Amino acid sequence: MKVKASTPLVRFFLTLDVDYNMPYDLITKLEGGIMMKGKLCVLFAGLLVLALILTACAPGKKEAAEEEAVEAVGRLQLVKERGMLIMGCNAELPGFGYINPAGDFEGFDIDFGKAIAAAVFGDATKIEYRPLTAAERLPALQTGEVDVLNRNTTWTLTRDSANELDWAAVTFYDGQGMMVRKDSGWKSLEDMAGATVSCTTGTTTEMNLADAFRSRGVEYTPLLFESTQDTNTAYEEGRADGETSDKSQLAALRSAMANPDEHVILDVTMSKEPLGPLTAHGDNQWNDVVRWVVWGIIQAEESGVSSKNVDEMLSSKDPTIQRLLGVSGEMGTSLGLSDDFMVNVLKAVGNYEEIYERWLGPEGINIPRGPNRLWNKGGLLYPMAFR
Amino acid sequence: MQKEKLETAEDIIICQNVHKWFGNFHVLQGVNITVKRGEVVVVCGPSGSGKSTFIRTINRLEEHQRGNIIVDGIELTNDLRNIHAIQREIGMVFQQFNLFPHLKVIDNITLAPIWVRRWSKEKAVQVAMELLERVGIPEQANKYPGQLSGGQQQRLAIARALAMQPKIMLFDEPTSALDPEMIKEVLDVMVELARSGITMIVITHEMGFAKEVANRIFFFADGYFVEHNTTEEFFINPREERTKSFLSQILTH
Amino acid sequence: MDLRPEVLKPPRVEVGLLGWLKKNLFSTWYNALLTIFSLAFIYIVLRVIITWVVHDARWEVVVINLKVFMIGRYPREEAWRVLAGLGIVVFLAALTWIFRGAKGSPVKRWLMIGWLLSFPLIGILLRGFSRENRFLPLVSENVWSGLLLTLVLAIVGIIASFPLGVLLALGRRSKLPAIKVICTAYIETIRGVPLISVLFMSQLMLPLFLPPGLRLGTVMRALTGMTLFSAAYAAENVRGGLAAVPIGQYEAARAVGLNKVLVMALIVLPQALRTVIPAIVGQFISLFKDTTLVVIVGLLDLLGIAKAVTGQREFIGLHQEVYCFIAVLFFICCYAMSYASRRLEKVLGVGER
Amino acid sequence: MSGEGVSGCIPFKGVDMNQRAAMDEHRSVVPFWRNERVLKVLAQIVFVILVLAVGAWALTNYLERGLKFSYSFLDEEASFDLAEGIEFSPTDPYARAFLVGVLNTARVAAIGIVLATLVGLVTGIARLSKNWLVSKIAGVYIEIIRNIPLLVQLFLLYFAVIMKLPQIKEAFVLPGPVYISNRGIVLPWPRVAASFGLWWPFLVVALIGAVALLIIRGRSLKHTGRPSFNLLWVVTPLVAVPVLGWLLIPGNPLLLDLPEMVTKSGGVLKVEGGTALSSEFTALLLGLVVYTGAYIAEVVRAGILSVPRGQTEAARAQGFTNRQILSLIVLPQALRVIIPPLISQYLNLTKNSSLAIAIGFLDLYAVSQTMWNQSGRVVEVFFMIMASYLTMSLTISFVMNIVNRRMQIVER
Repeated sequence: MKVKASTPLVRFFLTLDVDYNMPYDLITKLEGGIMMKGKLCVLFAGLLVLALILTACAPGKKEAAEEEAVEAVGRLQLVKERGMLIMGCNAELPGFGYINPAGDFEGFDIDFGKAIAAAVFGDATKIEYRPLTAAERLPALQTGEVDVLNRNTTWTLTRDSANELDWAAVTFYDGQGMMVRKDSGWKSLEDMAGATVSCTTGTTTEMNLADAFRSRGVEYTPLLFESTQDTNTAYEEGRADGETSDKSQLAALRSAMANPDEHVILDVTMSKEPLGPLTAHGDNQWNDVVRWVVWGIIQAEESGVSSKNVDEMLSSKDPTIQRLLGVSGEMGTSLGLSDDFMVNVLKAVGNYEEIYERWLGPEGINIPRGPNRLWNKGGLLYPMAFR
Repeated sequence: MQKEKLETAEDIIICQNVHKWFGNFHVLQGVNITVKRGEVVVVCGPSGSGKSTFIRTINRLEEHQRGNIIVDGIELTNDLRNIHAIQREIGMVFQQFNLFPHLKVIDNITLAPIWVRRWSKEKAVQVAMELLERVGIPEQANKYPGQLSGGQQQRLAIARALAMQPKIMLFDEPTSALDPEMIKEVLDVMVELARSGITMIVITHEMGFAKEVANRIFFFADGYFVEHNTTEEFFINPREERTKSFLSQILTH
Repeated sequence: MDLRPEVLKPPRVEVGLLGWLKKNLFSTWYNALLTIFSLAFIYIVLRVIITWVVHDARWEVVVINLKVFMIGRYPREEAWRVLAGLGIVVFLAALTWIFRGAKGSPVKRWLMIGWLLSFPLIGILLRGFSRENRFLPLVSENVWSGLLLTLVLAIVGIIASFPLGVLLALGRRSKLPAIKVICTAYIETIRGVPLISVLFMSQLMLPLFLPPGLRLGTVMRALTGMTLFSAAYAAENVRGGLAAVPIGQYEAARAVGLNKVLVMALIVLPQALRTVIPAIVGQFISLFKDTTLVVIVGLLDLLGIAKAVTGQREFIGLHQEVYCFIAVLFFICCYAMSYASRRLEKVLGVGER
Repeated sequence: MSGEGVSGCIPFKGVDMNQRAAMDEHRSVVPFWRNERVLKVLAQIVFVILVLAVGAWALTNYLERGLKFSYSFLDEEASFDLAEGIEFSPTDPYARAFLVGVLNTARVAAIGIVLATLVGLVTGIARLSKNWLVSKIAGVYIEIIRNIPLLVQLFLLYFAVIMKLPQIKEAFVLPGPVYISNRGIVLPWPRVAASFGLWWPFLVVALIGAVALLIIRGRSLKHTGRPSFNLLWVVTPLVAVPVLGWLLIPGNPLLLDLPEMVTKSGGVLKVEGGTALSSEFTALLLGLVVYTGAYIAEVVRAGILSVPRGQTEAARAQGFTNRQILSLIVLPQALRVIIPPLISQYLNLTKNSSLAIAIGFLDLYAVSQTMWNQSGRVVEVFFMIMASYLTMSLTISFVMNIVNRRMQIVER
């Protein structure tokens, strides 16, 4: 195991002409050190105390108390006592949930969170956002870290039953699609033989993709990333030929591209993806609050109540509007809220159409409303009856 | 009641058939020795014979595996109370000084009295200064050990050991790491100490010191005491062959 | 006759710039070749970089988002608290610098106390009390992000892991086999796996193994992971320091009658910890760099915020600018720290011996 | 017992029989809380119980959630697809998916270790060069790389460099041909042909011969202190025998598989043939090599500087040339200092390969994440990850420790 000067490698190094007589002091060995004034054991003890203090700063105990509270009085009561709603959300999905340059969260999903906060407190700002990755969103809700999760999560049987979760309502009907470059000329998945498709891992998308190509007998290469943003970057830079995700996401991503017109979303739906907010399993009262806030927002569009005309509408003769806005009946009280909760919601975020237009309409990321129109306009949105 | 009786005994250290092994190596092969109160005993012998290990078993720096050790009437067992009691009775001076480099001279001495004997700081400092006077380095009190010469360091080590007011002092080759010109200043302190009447066991090859103050000399080889005798007899009339050859080697130099 | 030797000036060795060039760059033909090759290399690299930095890069993404990089989602109206915390640190650092020479003065002791108190103080300042508190409303650590989060993770990680590391190191050096085996197993397991898997454990598995009532936020969980990880490395550093304490120190301390706890607390640890200070600084630097890994478990540290910024509509795809910016930021921080630690090492080494 | 002989010369005057009896009694009544030996055992028992209790507490909490612990999911169909590494289809079981990840990590780590060592050696020695410019360039490289987090470097490499390479339709074609695009790099690669069966015995013979020569050379080195022949003697048969075989047998045993751009039925452009390095693999490998290389450079530099000046002075005094000093005196001593920190750099590289997940390379960790997401078996997969990394770490330190030990023995 000796290194010889005759080996070519060593010969090469020799030409670099090493100055191996360089001063030896560069490798300082610290043996004694100086005598610092204060006793180091005091410092050590101090650090220990400090560590304890910092640990004590941890919210462990307080939240433990919260947990007991939630078993006794329910999540709604807990949220009210805390004075703050905690919502799990996406931090990097344009149109639905992202951080703007001011450092605030905004988007379609975020507005529904604000609506719930407005319904509970009459103040849409009493909300704290927890950005969650796809992989950690469900455990976060199960362990009670967030009160409600609204992070483009697909309502599936397995998740609903096995994972101890309850969906409240559907805010957006989606389906998995495929975005490709226009100049590829592809019209369907069958055309895409040999293509590389980028996809986010840890989602149903990944499995649907495998199923879709396998059932069509088409060969393809998956390219998996942890975040939607990376998935999109890989596609946009031409690393992948296609990108698959929920159609809404694809539209959102496309709208943010340098040249949106160069990309098309194929007319293929690989799966049904009903998205909506969800709560932990077993707390019906809290689930009801979330679901009726969503339905209230849809109902407002149906009844023509918006953030602009909500004050005038208080004097409307329409009994549905009267009940919706709490002018008559005790709808809010029976949910555990104030009767005029929808007034607060509408003033804060507006009705479904307004929310949609704000984030997903032409001023936003521009997704055609498609199935997300009202039931009486050919869509799937159908709020349950306010009575 | 028993304890009192034992304390009055004339022998302060009793070792009976003490054995110790390092792994398979039989270091102490049945050591027997008794040391009387106030006696000064010099131990000599070839290096590697286990004499260091032996005196270290007396204050439990090493654990003996068989046999009895009784110090001042207290038997050295696994009883922590006995171990602590014995350690408090015995002071020790090492070949390599082993001073605490991060503490000043004065703190080196006062550390144990304050933490173990629970003395007040004033009292400890006062005693420490007296001891420094006694070993002749009072002016060094506020320096760090690293700033002292070897001889001063060893004298400080003696002062540190004395601070716990031990009944017995163990010296493990106290002068062999010193430059020749510094040996004398340490030996002078030890001679003064020996004359003060404290019990001492000294491992050393300084035969001049032995002749001057030792009551008895023990010759240790191959893990046991080959021979012991009064100082005069030991040099004039050694009994064993091994002792003779050893003496001829060290005395010719 | 004067027999004293003549006093001469030394002959001149170097002849200005040319001499230097000849000696250092063109001493032999292959050295000259190397020099020319290197110059060409530097020219090409610099030209590419400068062209990009000056002409092509769109730095407005960094300028506009500067605050986002620094404090992320920390509420803007509460941002003064971060500045105040920074102020405390700068103030203490300045005092420490001014009084660096004053050995043994009481000021140093007060400074030490000041530093010790500053950490919990800044922690309270940043986190606040309750939501209703008018002066310091609660800013949950879960909204801390950006450079602020990076710093908090690194600093709390190193401080919290240190005592644990000392205990583990003592355990590993223990003569009692069961304690030794368990501590060694812990240290070696943690050191044998990547940090990301430890973070994964703390993020996803820890909640599963805690009682249903006990919950920690994401940042707290990440901190737990960092601390558990860092402790194993701190333990190895401390063990190195313990090994540097000569065995004679233990023996002398035992011989003057100190019990085992006192031997550790008064004699061994003070000496051992002093020798490990440079190693701990080095560990802090690598921990500071390692905090970026929390982005993989979904936290918005400096890197996480950078990623979020590249997703902003108006700046989408500006990866080069954003990542270059935070690379430079990290470089400045880490280089400054390692420079400081080298200085510290020199100061420590020159100290009394 | 040799000690018995002298016992007579030291009479036990001080202890009478009463005292002996008292002492025996005394010894038997040491209460356990003061008995050092018992306390040592107790401390361990308490510690172990504490550790077990924490473990049991965690386990109870886990079980209380109604979660099961089972590895039966490994046989289930994965139903996701993996594109990197060995053949994999969605119908394969989870176990195979995990194997794909393990092999990918092993591949990137093995290649990375070799390349990082080369980069580190060159840079470390360049850092010590007498040429001021070369030394400064190496220094700047080392400082920049060491002070930026690896993950940031990977993001920069992948998103800001490799992704910005031309798309496949505008791929760079270097002579070879080598295709470079943001899909990755495709290189020509040798392919086994029909006549390989006749040729490989030549390879084996050449290899055995070379090894035999090396051993003989090593022996003579040991006995005479000088090698009996030049290393060229070893290289010559190693090259000559296979070349001879190549000329003797009919047809070419190896064919160079040249990559070629083809258009698939769907209009997809693809480079086929040769060997392809995906852009994720390239980015990860490059990142790991550059990062670890900087650290290895420091290790090499410190190793060479650790050889005391007196060694070179002594050698010079004996009339060795500069070259001989480096090869006979400095390097052998430096290597002993270099190897232990080198081991830890290799381990770091292996562990750091887990950052692959951030740039979409399907390493062990990334595949595992997909596995627990799709199967929900977080804890089970976690233990598999830990076990795999520990095995890899142990293997590397085992191999390197053997090298290290041999090194130290040669020197003594």
